Amino acid sequence: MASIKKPAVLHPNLRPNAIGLTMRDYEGAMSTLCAGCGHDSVTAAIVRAFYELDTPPHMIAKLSGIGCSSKTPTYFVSGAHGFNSAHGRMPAIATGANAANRALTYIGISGDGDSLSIGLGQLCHAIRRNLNMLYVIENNGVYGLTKGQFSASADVGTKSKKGEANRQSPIDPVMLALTLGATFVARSFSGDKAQLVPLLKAGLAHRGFALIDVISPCVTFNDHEGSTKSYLHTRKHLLQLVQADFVPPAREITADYDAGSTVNVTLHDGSNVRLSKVERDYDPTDRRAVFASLQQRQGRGEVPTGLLYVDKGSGDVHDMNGTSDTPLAQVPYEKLCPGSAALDRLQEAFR
Amino acid sequence: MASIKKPAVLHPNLRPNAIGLTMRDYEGAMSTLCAGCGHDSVTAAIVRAFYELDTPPHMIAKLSGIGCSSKTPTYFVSGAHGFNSAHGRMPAIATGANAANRALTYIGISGDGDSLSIGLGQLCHAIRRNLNMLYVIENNGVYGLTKGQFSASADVGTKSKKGEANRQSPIDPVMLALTLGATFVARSFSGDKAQLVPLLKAGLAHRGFALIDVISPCVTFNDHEGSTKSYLHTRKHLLQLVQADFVPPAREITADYDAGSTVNVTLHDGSNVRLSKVERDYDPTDRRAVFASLQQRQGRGEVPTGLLYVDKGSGDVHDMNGTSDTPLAQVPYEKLCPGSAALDRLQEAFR
Amino acid sequence: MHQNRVVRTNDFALKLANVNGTGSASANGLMMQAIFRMGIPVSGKNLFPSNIQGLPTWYEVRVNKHGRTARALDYDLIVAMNAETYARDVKEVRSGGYLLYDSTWPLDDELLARNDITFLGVPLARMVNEIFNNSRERILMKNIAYLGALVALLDIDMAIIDHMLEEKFSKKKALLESNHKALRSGHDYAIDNFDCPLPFRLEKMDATGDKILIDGNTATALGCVYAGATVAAWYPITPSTSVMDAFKQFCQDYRRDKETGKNNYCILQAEDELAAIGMVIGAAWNGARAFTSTSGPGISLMNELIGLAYYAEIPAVIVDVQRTGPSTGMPTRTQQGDILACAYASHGDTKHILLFPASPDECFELSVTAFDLAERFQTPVFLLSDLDIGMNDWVCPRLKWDDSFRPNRGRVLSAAELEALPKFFRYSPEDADHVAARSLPGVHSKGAFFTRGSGHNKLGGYTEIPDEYQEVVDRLARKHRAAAKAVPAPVIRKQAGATFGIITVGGCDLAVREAIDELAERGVIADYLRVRGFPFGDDVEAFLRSHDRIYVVEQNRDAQLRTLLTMETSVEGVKEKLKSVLVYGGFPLSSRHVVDAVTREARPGPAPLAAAAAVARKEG
Amino acid sequence: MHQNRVVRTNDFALKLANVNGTGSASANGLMMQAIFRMGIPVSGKNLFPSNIQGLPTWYEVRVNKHGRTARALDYDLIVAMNAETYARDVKEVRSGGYLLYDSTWPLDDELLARNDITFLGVPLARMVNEIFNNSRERILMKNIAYLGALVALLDIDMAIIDHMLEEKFSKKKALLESNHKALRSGHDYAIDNFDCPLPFRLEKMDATGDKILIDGNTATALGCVYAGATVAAWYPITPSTSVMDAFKQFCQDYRRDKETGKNNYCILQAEDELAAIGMVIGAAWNGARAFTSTSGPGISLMNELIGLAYYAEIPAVIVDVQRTGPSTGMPTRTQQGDILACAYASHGDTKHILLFPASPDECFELSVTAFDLAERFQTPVFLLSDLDIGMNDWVCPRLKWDDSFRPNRGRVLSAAELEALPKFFRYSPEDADHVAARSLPGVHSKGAFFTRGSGHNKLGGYTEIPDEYQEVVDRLARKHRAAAKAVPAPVIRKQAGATFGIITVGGCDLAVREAIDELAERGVIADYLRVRGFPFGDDVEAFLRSHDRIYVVEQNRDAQLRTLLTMETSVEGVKEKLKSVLVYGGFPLSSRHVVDAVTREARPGPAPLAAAAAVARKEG
Ligand SMILES: Cc1ncc(C[n+]2csc(CCOP(=O)(O)OP(=O)(O)O)c2C)c(N)n1
Ligand SMILES: Cc1ncc(C[n+]2csc(CCOP(=O)(O)OP(=O)(O)O)c2C)c(N)n1
Ligand code: SF4
Ligand code: SF4
Ligand SMILES: [Mg+2]
Ligand SMILES: [Mg+2]
Repeated sequence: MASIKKPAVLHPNLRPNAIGLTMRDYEGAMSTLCAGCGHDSVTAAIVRAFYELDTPPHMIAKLSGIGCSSKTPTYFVSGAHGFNSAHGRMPAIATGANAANRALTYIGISGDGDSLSIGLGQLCHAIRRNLNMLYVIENNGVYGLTKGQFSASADVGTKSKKGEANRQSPIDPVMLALTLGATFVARSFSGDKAQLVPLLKAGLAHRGFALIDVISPCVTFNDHEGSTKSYLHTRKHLLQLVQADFVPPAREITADYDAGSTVNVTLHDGSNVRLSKVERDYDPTDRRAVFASLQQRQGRGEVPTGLLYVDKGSGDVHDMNGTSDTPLAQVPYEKLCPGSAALDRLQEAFR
Repeated sequence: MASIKKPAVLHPNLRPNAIGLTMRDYEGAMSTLCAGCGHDSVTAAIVRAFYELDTPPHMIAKLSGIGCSSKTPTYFVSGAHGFNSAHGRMPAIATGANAANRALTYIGISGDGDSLSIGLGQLCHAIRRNLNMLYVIENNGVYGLTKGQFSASADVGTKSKKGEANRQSPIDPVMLALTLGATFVARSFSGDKAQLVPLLKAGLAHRGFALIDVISPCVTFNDHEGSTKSYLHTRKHLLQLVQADFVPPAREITADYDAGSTVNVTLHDGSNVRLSKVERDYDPTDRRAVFASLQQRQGRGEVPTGLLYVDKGSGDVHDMNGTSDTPLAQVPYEKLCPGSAALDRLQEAFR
Repeated sequence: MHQNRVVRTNDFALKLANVNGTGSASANGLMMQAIFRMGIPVSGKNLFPSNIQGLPTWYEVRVNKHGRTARALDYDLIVAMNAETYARDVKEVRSGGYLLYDSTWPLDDELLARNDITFLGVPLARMVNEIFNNSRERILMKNIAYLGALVALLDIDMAIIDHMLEEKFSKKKALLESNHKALRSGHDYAIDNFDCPLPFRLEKMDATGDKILIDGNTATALGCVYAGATVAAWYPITPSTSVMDAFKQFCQDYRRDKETGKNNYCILQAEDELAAIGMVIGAAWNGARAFTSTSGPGISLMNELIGLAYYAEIPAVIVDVQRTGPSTGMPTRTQQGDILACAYASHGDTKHILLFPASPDECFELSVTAFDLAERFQTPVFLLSDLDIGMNDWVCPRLKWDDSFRPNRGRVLSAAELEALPKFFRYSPEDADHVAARSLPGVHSKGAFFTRGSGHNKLGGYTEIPDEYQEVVDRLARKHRAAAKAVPAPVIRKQAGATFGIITVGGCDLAVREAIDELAERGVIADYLRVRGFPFGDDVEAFLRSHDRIYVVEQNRDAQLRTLLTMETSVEGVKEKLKSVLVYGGFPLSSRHVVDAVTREARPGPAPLAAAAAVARKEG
Repeated sequence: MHQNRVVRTNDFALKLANVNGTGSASANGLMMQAIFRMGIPVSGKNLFPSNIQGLPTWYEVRVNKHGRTARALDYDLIVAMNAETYARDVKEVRSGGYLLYDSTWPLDDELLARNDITFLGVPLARMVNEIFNNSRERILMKNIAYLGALVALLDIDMAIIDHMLEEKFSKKKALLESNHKALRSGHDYAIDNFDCPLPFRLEKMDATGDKILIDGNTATALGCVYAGATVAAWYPITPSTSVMDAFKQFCQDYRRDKETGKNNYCILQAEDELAAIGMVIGAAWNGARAFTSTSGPGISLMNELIGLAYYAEIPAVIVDVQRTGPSTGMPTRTQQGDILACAYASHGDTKHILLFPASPDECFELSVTAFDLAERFQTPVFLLSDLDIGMNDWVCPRLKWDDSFRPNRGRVLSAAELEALPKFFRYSPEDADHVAARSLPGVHSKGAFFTRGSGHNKLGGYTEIPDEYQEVVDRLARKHRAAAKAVPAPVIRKQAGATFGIITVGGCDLAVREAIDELAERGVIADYLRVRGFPFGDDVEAFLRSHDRIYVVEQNRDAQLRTLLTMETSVEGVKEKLKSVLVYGGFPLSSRHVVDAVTREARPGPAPLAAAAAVARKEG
């Protein structure tokens, strides 16, 4: 009887990681997305990233809004707490969650509709707060779940399935994030797992807001000829500007490399991101330079990918707030209640 | 008995303009803002701009959100229709109004709270649509009407009246607009009427979304020492990058000028904006160059003002939509209703 | 229980269990349309998942010569094309019924273990694999193949199907070819292997000649076009999206100026629902007829600005195609759960006008009414449709249009009228409806007015003075009450000897009317009233007064219509009179739910039907 | 009507008419505090505009030895410092009363044209201009000067004022100096020119020794601190802003870790209310006690996510300091207009828990309760305060705290409990409250759960199956009903021989109790009930049952509490029993409104008071 089965996320090997878990332990429920949906590849990359980072599943909080992309947290790390919230509201919910427990690793999955239309304001303000989380936009240029309307990331001139051309200028999450002072900005492609996995790991290790804009084609509504978010078009125009290698804290950086073409960034947790640049003059730590270079390339219709900008300097919400190291949700009540004596003293001021 | 009276907006002369109206005809109700509030100066500049543009008051639609700044439409052009709407929602309401009647001149007045916090998403999307309106942000770095909380435009390190320093990175409406593809981006200062008036006129004449970020100090909650939005601080760091002169359609551009330091932009209605640049190499029509230059200067703590970027090329909402020239609100019903015959024909398809 | 020895024509129900994204929808729709063209009353209900591809989806078809086409709850035939739900589907075949399945691979016996039904195995996969090579085509054509079998089993008019295929694929000969092949193979297999047709079958009649097949969202869009709406603002959301899809299509067909080629409409895809309603308010403020379409979550997001439109008295038409709440709920399931959320939308004291269509033809009619009421009363008006009405094809009477119709734009002052006025005041003087005249921007500077959602007096000026504030909000309350005379009258069906009443709303109509007939057949006589508008008018009050026991049938958990009827009418003891029948599982209402609930209570009367009771437990 | 020949001590009302932004607030507050310190029951109501500087503002002080300090409607003395409102203010002095004005410039006669009141001219401007040079100082000190005059006219204890000034300006000697000068000059002028004190005057008593002077928002903030709230998210809005200002202050004082200097709290100024409630939900989902404070417009914007918290069963505390709606309405005026908007917030079938404090001390008490209920029932809880309670200083009993209090965190599974479970299911098994245990992120992977606002079954899995969906929403309905036993009991005051009942809520308390006393003095005996929580418990039902006629006194136009009482109780004929007394002009309730409304109807009983009737027309 007809029924399109999709393979559960692949697990090439069952070798346990440092905490004794296999890749399978990082998988989730079977995907209910369309066969060939870019989002499923992102899911697979996320599974591998967590597996390789040896993250204890229950220390992961995975959040999303609403959309096909926002469904994907169901498909990875079933051992983690998840929150499939409301359309465009994930950034605020993640902010509150993070405020309550700074000890967890936060990953948010969103779509271009969820993040750039209804959720744009919240995304921008989460960036401003430098909320400590990895924020992945599975960007397909359309509203998949509502069947193919243009999203705000649709390029001028890109064609809908019906052949209509979009005329409004797109919102580019990468440029937007750079303008708003984001501290970790990357772009990738669901079809390029080799690039995506280390980016995800770096983004998870980064303290602060890490944004990864992943071009993730919608095979059902936006993979046709004339779409600038199709597999074909993306492959053709994609250009890896900076190749990121993630080196976990323990491991030390061996092998000498060409200083001019490589930058090493040490993150708060001691891990290192080694950035090999395609162009010598591209400096992923100089916001202004990055801006100029990206504008130029995108002006030429290129799709620059990689870890485009990183700044490990600035503090996150908790640094700004001076929050105690113990997660607020775990501070014992005794420490929170000033008690009756204090209340009596205080009330002298109310006379 | 005590009662702080504020002078009605000044009207130096009562000379009638081309349509026989005096400056007084462009005034509004008496301001109820604090004496010395920057917003009142912006109001005065708006009165003069409309007066000099000879705009028939009833052809003006003035809209706003909620805030002290959003109260100001009451204080100019009482002969115009006004809409003091809801907090952060003016862009959407202006979009609908404009869709219904493209023949009016639209001016929206907002504040940094109204536009950059609750209204950020709507502002960004109005820019994307290149909605044909002049959008003025009376930017004082605080929520005035709610008594002085930091707004999203507060600079890092700026101090509240209580002496607290802001730690979140600001949202700069100018940079944001440039990133989103805005077609007219300017910054000015409520204290610089000479600069503000021509900017307002150019913005009103521009077809598309014209954003003017006006630093407009809040004397009651953000004009103290340590505030980067105070009169003092703004005067000290303000730097006029491009001086704009507005030349109405009729009048012809006489007087030769140094081509290198001056650019002339002819707007859709045939009026001209003549931009005299402080720096020869600054090109207000080259988005990328503008970006680079502004980032550099603002990095140095300067506050560049003037008509920073203009692009008269791209079409507005109606161009994209191919809307009829007759305002939709005025298209006779006969033209809108397909009638019974068409309905009968159509229903053959429903069998 | 039906006798299935005897032949039953034009009176049966079937259910097709498929996997979504496999093209079954078009095959199933084709069948339903064919039956419609055979002149037989029919309904088709698409029970689809909130997903694009790969999850279970069902299509229910009910054929009934008397036009009783509300959802049926037991099925004479089930076409089981989905392995995942097969076990569940088999159970739903009524005893004595049939199950059609793909016999390409042998089924394990326990899946065939029902000896009270007949299994019809058709090797669909094998058949299409023999005919077609392309795998996508094989998937699609399998649906046409079972359709072929059904043509034979149910006596569907093959000529009609052929004709429809030709219409559909006139430009795609190859596809037409494939469809024919698949159709025949299924048909021939059935003829050769089963004794066709089955005891329940179709037979041409002419009950649909004056009817059309249309979904509510399309009809709503058409109504908006005919009402003269020029500005539409929306944000996509199931199940309302097709309202705008259709509106756009119709505008492209009817609203492009012949001479100039320019568009006499503007559709704005907003960034969210807060923006969508804002755009509608802005456009209406400026004199255009404007509307938005959304569903529950959108209504929640529009709350603040709905209050602005209410208080500043700006017309706005809001189409709410209801789905199952709360929160995201079940986006592809139906419900009537937004009644209170709409009636009292926004903080503070607010009350709105609601319209309740029961069918696509009423969607057309009432969407036109919505604009007239919104402009006449200068206030938001909600058109409360739902997923069942909005997204399913219904057989309805042809839509009629009176070319002499002219929209009621309400009290709007012209330039001349403004010129003539000594001075214009926005909120006075009021007319019999307690409405004051408004002026539009750009018309005359004497009409200049500063609209605000903050405190204002009857002259339109800003105020913080209690009695000035009250004078205005008190008028708003009177204005809302005045609308009771203007909203569409309820549909009332009285019966001699009725001992009680049943009140319902919207899409419950067919099922409730069927229930009333069934009850009558059992000697339980009820009067019927279906509300079509809020605030409630005199005839609703009269009906409440003239019955001591009234069942309120609605599709939500909290008896929202009952609350409205209780609080917003002045009938002595109304609360005690009203008993609720609530069905809110997400599938359309069936007469069984009502019959059972009533018979369970209504004395004197027969005992509840076991089946119905079971059903009620399961779904009611 | 008062006899003003005889001396009246500790029983009068005065009103000060000022211009906002001139520093009058602190002078007026000082006076109120002084009276409080004299041991005399007093209330001060600040009636300020939605503006920062230059518009009319009033401050009303009522002194009453019996503690009847609800708003008074006629004034023994008015201090008219605002030219703009002078004409209006003069009218409000009760016949036989006094008016104090600035006689620096002669007033035109028609402004003095009332021969039934006494005009007290004090050349305030001239006096301060003689003493001070700086213009700002002149403006400020004028307020202190009239305060000086009042000290003499009303017999305010000068020593107390002196003491307060010293407290206030201990660090600003110069300012202290100026204040003393201004105070004396006003005082001495009054002594020299009028026969002080006036017939109505103050006299020390000891009715406030065990009391404090506090506003509701400060008390609410304090309650949140004591409840153990660690995360607060908000967006500024009048009149709720001071809740967060106070919470921040208290946290800085009590929540900074002694050793580490780190903060045991996190206050997030959100970008808007949609984000604020989202942050609260996220924090609560993660196990923190979290809350937001807002007002009407914010509630509207929170609608969608409130439904998410309701359906996904996440605790959330929402403080709604109500202001006058609809829309922006009158931001600095009070009302009780969000009762229904909160009770049924969000689309679909939803119902929430509401708490109604009547005074600052109850704000403290009930804000603690709010967190316990939110966590016990895993759902949003609204604390419905209002501008009058929240922003005015009230005399209330000292706040008490029981150090043995431990928060009720509801059913939350520990790592050990999770470890012991065979398998964790989020929505079953349910306890007597119909609540299931939740697990928190980061505790144990066995507790891992995927929270969603979409359809789910009792195990927590995604579902679109009707009966699975219903099983969960039906439990939610039962859960809400179960909360009736848990919300704070109503306050009931019965009287022998009562012929009817009065039910009220929140800030109406004082005025209604005063009205009941006044009515009793007229032989009209009523029982009293004040609801403190929704859903309603047995004692509310019992009260409804045991009275045939009940007045529901509330501050909104649409009788929102009456609607809740009607629909959410099971009392026979409840709707017909309930009659409304509605006062919603934006100023706090006065006993007159109630006495008049009741006497107008209540038979037997005396005729309505003319004055009251007038008042009711003007404000009621
Ligand atoms: C408030 C609200 N409005 C609208 C919707 C309908 N809706 C669901 S998903 C979606 C857009 C999804 O687009 P995107 O975020 O790009 O995700 P994708 O499906 O493309 O991966 C919309 C509009 C909703 N769920 N909630
Ligand atoms: C939905 C909503 N939330 C909050 C408020 C309260 N509010 C009124 S004005 C304002 C901020 C105004 O700041 P800004 O836009 O910068 O204007 P300014 O007063 O500084 O000129 C806020 C938060 C509101 N009116 N509506
Ligand atoms: S519709 Fe598009 S985005 Fe959604 S699952 Fe299918 S392919 Fe993916
Ligand atoms: S508070 Fe600030 S912004 Fe508002 S009116 Fe006064 S000075 Fe202007
Ligand atoms: Mg998308
Ligand atoms: Mg501001």
